[in-house]
Amino acid sequence: MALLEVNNLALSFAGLHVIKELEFSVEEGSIASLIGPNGAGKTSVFNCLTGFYRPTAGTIIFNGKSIIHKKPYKITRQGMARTFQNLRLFKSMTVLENVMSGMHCRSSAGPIGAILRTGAQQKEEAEINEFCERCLDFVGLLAVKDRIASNLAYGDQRRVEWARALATQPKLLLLDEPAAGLNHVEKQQLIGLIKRIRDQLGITIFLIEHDMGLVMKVSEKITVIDYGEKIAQGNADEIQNNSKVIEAYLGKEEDEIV
Amino acid sequence: MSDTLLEIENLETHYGKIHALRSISFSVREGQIVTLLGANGAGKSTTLKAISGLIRSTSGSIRYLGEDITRKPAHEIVQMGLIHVPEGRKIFKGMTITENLELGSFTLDDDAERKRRMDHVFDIFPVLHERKSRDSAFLSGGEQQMLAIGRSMMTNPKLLLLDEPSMGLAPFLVQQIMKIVLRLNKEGVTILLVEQNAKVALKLADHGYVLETGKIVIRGSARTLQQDESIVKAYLGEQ
Amino acid sequence: MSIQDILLQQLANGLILGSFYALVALGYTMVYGIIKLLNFAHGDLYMLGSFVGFVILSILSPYIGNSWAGILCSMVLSMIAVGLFGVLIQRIAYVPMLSAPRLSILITALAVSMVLYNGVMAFTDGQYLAFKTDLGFEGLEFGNVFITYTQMILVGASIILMIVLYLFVHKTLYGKAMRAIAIDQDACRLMGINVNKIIALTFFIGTSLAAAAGIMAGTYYGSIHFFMGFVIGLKAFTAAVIGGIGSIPGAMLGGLLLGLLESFGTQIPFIGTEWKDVFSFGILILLLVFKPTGILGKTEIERM
Amino acid sequence: MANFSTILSEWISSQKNRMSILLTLAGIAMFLPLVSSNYGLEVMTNVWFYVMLCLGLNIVVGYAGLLDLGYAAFFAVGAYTTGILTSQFGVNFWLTIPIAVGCSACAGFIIGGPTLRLRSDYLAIVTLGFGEIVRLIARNLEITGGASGLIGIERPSIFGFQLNQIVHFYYVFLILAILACFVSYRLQHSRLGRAWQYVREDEDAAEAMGINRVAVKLYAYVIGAIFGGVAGCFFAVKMTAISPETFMFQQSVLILLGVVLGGMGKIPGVVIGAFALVLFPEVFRDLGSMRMLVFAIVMLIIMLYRPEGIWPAKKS
Amino acid sequence: MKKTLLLSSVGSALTGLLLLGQVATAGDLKVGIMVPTTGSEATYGKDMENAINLAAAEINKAGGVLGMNIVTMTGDAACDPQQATAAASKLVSAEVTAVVGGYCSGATMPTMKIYGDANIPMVIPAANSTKLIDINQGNAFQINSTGFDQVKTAVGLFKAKGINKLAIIHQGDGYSEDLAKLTRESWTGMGKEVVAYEVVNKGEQDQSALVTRIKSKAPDAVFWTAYYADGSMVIKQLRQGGYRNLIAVGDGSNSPKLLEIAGKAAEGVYCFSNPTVEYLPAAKDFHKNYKATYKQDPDAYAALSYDGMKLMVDAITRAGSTDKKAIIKALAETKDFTGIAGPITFTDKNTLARSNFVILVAEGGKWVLNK
Repeated sequence: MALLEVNNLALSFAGLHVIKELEFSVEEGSIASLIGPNGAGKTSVFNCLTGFYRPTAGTIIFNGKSIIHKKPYKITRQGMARTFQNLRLFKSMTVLENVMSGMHCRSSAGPIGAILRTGAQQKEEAEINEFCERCLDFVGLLAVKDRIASNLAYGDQRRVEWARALATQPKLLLLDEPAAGLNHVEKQQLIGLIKRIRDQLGITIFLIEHDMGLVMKVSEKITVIDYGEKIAQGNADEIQNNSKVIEAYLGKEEDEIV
Repeated sequence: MSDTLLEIENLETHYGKIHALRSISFSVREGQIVTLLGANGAGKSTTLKAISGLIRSTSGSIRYLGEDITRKPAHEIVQMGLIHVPEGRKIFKGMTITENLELGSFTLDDDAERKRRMDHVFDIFPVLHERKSRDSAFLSGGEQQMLAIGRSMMTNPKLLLLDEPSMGLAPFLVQQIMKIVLRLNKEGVTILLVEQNAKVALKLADHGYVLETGKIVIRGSARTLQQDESIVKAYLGEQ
Repeated sequence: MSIQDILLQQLANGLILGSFYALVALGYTMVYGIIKLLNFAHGDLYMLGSFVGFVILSILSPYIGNSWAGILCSMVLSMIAVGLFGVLIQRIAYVPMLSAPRLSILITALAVSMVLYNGVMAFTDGQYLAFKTDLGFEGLEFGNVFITYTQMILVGASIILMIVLYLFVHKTLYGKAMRAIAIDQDACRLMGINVNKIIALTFFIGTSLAAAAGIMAGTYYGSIHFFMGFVIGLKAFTAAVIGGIGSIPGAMLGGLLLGLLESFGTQIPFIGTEWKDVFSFGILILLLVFKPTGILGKTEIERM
Repeated sequence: MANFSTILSEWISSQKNRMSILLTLAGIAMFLPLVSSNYGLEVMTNVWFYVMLCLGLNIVVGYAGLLDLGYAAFFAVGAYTTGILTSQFGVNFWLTIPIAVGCSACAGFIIGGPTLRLRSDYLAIVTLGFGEIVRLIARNLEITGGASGLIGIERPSIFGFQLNQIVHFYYVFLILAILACFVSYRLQHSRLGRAWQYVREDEDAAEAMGINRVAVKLYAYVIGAIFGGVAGCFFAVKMTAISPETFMFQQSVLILLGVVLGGMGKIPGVVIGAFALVLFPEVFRDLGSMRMLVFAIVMLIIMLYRPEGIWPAKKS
Repeated sequence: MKKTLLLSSVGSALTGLLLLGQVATAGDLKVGIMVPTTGSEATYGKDMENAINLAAAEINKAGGVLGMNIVTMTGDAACDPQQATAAASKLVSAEVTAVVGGYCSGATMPTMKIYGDANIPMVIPAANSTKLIDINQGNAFQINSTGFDQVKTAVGLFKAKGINKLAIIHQGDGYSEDLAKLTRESWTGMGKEVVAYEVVNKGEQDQSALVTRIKSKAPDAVFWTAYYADGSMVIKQLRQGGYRNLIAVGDGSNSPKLLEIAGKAAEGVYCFSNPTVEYLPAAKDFHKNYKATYKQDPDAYAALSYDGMKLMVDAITRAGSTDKKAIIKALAETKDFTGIAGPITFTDKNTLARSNFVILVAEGGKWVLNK
């Protein structure tokens, strides 16, 4: 069954068509990727899915419900979490506090509870703490939970973002260029982590990535877009040998130029 | 043979915690087209920004026309004829095409010369001439790229750094832009080209360098690189 | 006076007042446009302008008199002096703050404002000084609408200054560079533009416009005082925001609109002048709620 | 200066040191009336009063990162609610507090609601306008006593003991200030407090984490307004007379100054800011008409040397 | 080292602040001055402070009071209730024997409780909102005629001039609104018409819209109840805008500055005022000395402030001691004290028994007594 189904999606800014009639789906329990050359509109697709952009047309069905034109926080509450291309951590807060942001939508204490420290509030805080520590443990950062996030190494900061997304208890995790800025070792760990999230936590994963090596290794299904349009879909082998894809990435032979 | 115009040695830069460039060294000789290739995030744009003075490099040196320009502010480097056409064009939206071009010749005091250069730009890009008093925000992607290149020509450049001029452009436009790059080169402008479109870039270039995670991993003449299987790998990953 | 006459006279009043607001609002908006700073000291530079003009005029008047020639001379001199002072403030107080949090630089601007008016207060012992000129009340009557020559000349002067500014910003290379910096500083560097120099120039122009308005106000209203910049500073800020802060035509439009709002605001049936400001602030808030970037402000990409 | 601040931040980062400082300070505050002149008490009462106002504004500005140039409006709503109800309707002072809380919360909601779409600079002018509107309404209405304001507001009694001397108000405002610190602290270290910080640091990321930024910001406005409102109630009975002049734009600026000067978002910082706000002009009182100039210059220097405020930032 | 230095200097400053004791020798008599010397009202406050200090200097030169030298201490009320209460407390803590001062009614009111509780004799030269009377604890004496007296004088003039339609403008502060309200009540009570009742925001320079509104109501007279600073601009613009009928201003506008700023426009303007220095023979010397000392003309409340200090010293002399109760008693018993601004005798509410109000008119750039 498809967890996410996108039909006929279109987006334009000031007459510029960023996404055109895009269609794809992500199966529950799978690891899927969206790739395409620079400026192809991949992050725009993510922004449409998560409610940050307002698509001009189309439908997005997530977990059986339409989420189009819903506010981002509501979409997250329905079980779709994301990471950002450029790290978007809460820089001056500790690692644990960062991760706690994910639990916000799964908890409910208000100001009165906070001031009086009611039993319910304390219990909830303990639960938040406990779950977030588990998330941090899962990505291997429990030891640094009290450090200020921006003081961590870059690769660790990436993993904080992951833990934060996991703390929202998602069904679907959208990863926007998870390997950007990582070194070789970190990339290898990343591949392991992606697989563990799917296998151990049962969370479906949909990612955008430029590092083709990584994409080819983890993805079960790859969708390729260029100029906001889908040009190919399939598994790693099919994509790597698709002439349209090669052309999009390496360019056409332009004999007339010289 | 021609002289070395630009020489970069052991260039290192950091963005906060990210080590963006690791010991980059290469040189560009007068009259050449040199291309930097590589996947996204490999450090191509960073290299250009370091050369044009938009970002400070941590260590290493950049020599241009025999002078060390590593610590020079960007606006002074421009006056030496080294012009950077940045990624995403960065034209002045909200201003007309003519105004954009005039700003290109900001350092010039001679009005007649400005007029002459602008005519030259309009000669190369007739489409800009047609819309010269229109707000540049309403130009198409290709026209914006033309404007960005045209604007840089107003400075009468010796060395042009072009950052992904074909990005987001339809194939026939890519072709048109590349023709212009060639024409500029023939007119005597040395070009350092960062491109996504590897095949096209290598067709134009004399030399090429492939970057991966901030390092130069492959270097050679365009001809040899064209045959090199590892280029495909750099873009599409290991099979 | 018939209703028609009243409305016409109020229209004239509003336009005259509005052109003043616009002149001061221009400086606000230029500085904001280029470095995103709400320069709360702008009104105090207006005040400073009138004081410097006053001093210069009292030195010059034995030679060239207290009339238009004297006023014009002292206006130009004080525009230069206060303009340079504005650049100095920018160098001392704002440049070191550019990387600080937005609110800190706002507070710095407020502190600069306090230093300026408290400084002038200490200097003048808090006195109201009479700005003596030889200008009369003569004027022209258009039907029942009466406008003095002084008003005409002052409005004329502010229109001329605005036209000069408009031409400068749109026709000269430096003016274009100013607009370009507001759009993209990095791209400007790549054009060989010395961004810091242009920012200083912007401060100079914005400040000297405020100084010009200050002297005009001094000569027209006849008195100057260390606190005179406060109200006009708030009004100019409001005008700049109504028009869309950062936009030069917006500031002019906003100034005129605020002037008209205020003059017609005194004329609303059934409520008195005491509600005038409630009325104009109310309109301002409504306007911003429905058009969050002001009339001519740029709208950002539609987001949810 | 830098050296001093590192020593200070190292020293206070130890839990033990911090507790002992707090206890010492509390002790000094408690026993101050034994040694201080009435003038000292008057000034210190003012300090506690500004501590409460600054902490209230800190919730909006420091925690949620929203600019507010009209905070005096909330303070005015509280003061006038108490003033009108006690002097014109004979309501018991203590009963007016919950009503004032309700009114100022409403005011917070009214200003918060429509302004949430605005960017910070536009927010500045809208909140400023709102503050002016509240002041002008107070000036123009009959019930608020017009421009002269309300006089003869009765001083309250508690269990038959009438609060009348400055010493009494010193303790009242001290308790209020401690309460404000306590509530601020609890809020800061709660789910809501964290949400404010998320929204302040990165609105988009916060929203992607499932945080309803509109609701979170509204909470900040409303709670901040309540702080101001309660402070206003007690201000009214302490002064026994209130007039619109107290709630001018400069008052809002002063409170904001206290918040930023001390260090936004940090409770000890804000408290220091409030101290500086009240004490500097008093220390310079003997300079006569130069005192505000000196005060302004001192502030400017502090901002230039410590743009993030006097209190050192959290380090790790 | 640096740290301890900083801490100790801050500490000593604070200790000084809290424990405060002004150094004064045994032979000194401390008198507090409470006026705004900073903020938007500093103009008026500085003027009052000058006049009071001038009086003190003259007294000291003549041998002081009861053999003691007068030492004045200024508390800046800043026209702000909070600042004013701090200033008042400081004066009380510094153990002043008496206080002369009070300009802004709004800021003066909360301080009256502080002085009242400390039982300090107070002479208020300027603040005269009718509301001050209600909260007076018996220690404070107003030597500026109250609004009631002024309204009587004003209405008298309007009636004599055959005015029917009156326009009243105030400035949105306690003093001028109070005067405006009382005038309106009195005028409409006589069956006449108030065609315009307007307010001008302090510091707003352009009044053309207001002028148009007032002109459209065609009043026979305009009464400006607030201060000269904004008043001079209102008058100037009324005349510029073509308003030709009578203009009158209240005592807050009695200043040569008004004539200086408004220039020709002020010709023929009436002013209700306490007798002032311009024509009182007794005030001639004061005017001369003031100008010699401070290089400027004395303003609206200078003469009254000067009288306030002189009256206080007179009361202390009559009391024969610095006992506060005795001074208050002596103040209450004041009978026809001859101040430069007119004789002073108090009612049982500590206000002036006999209004000293006179009507001045601007002629040839000077205020002269209206005949």
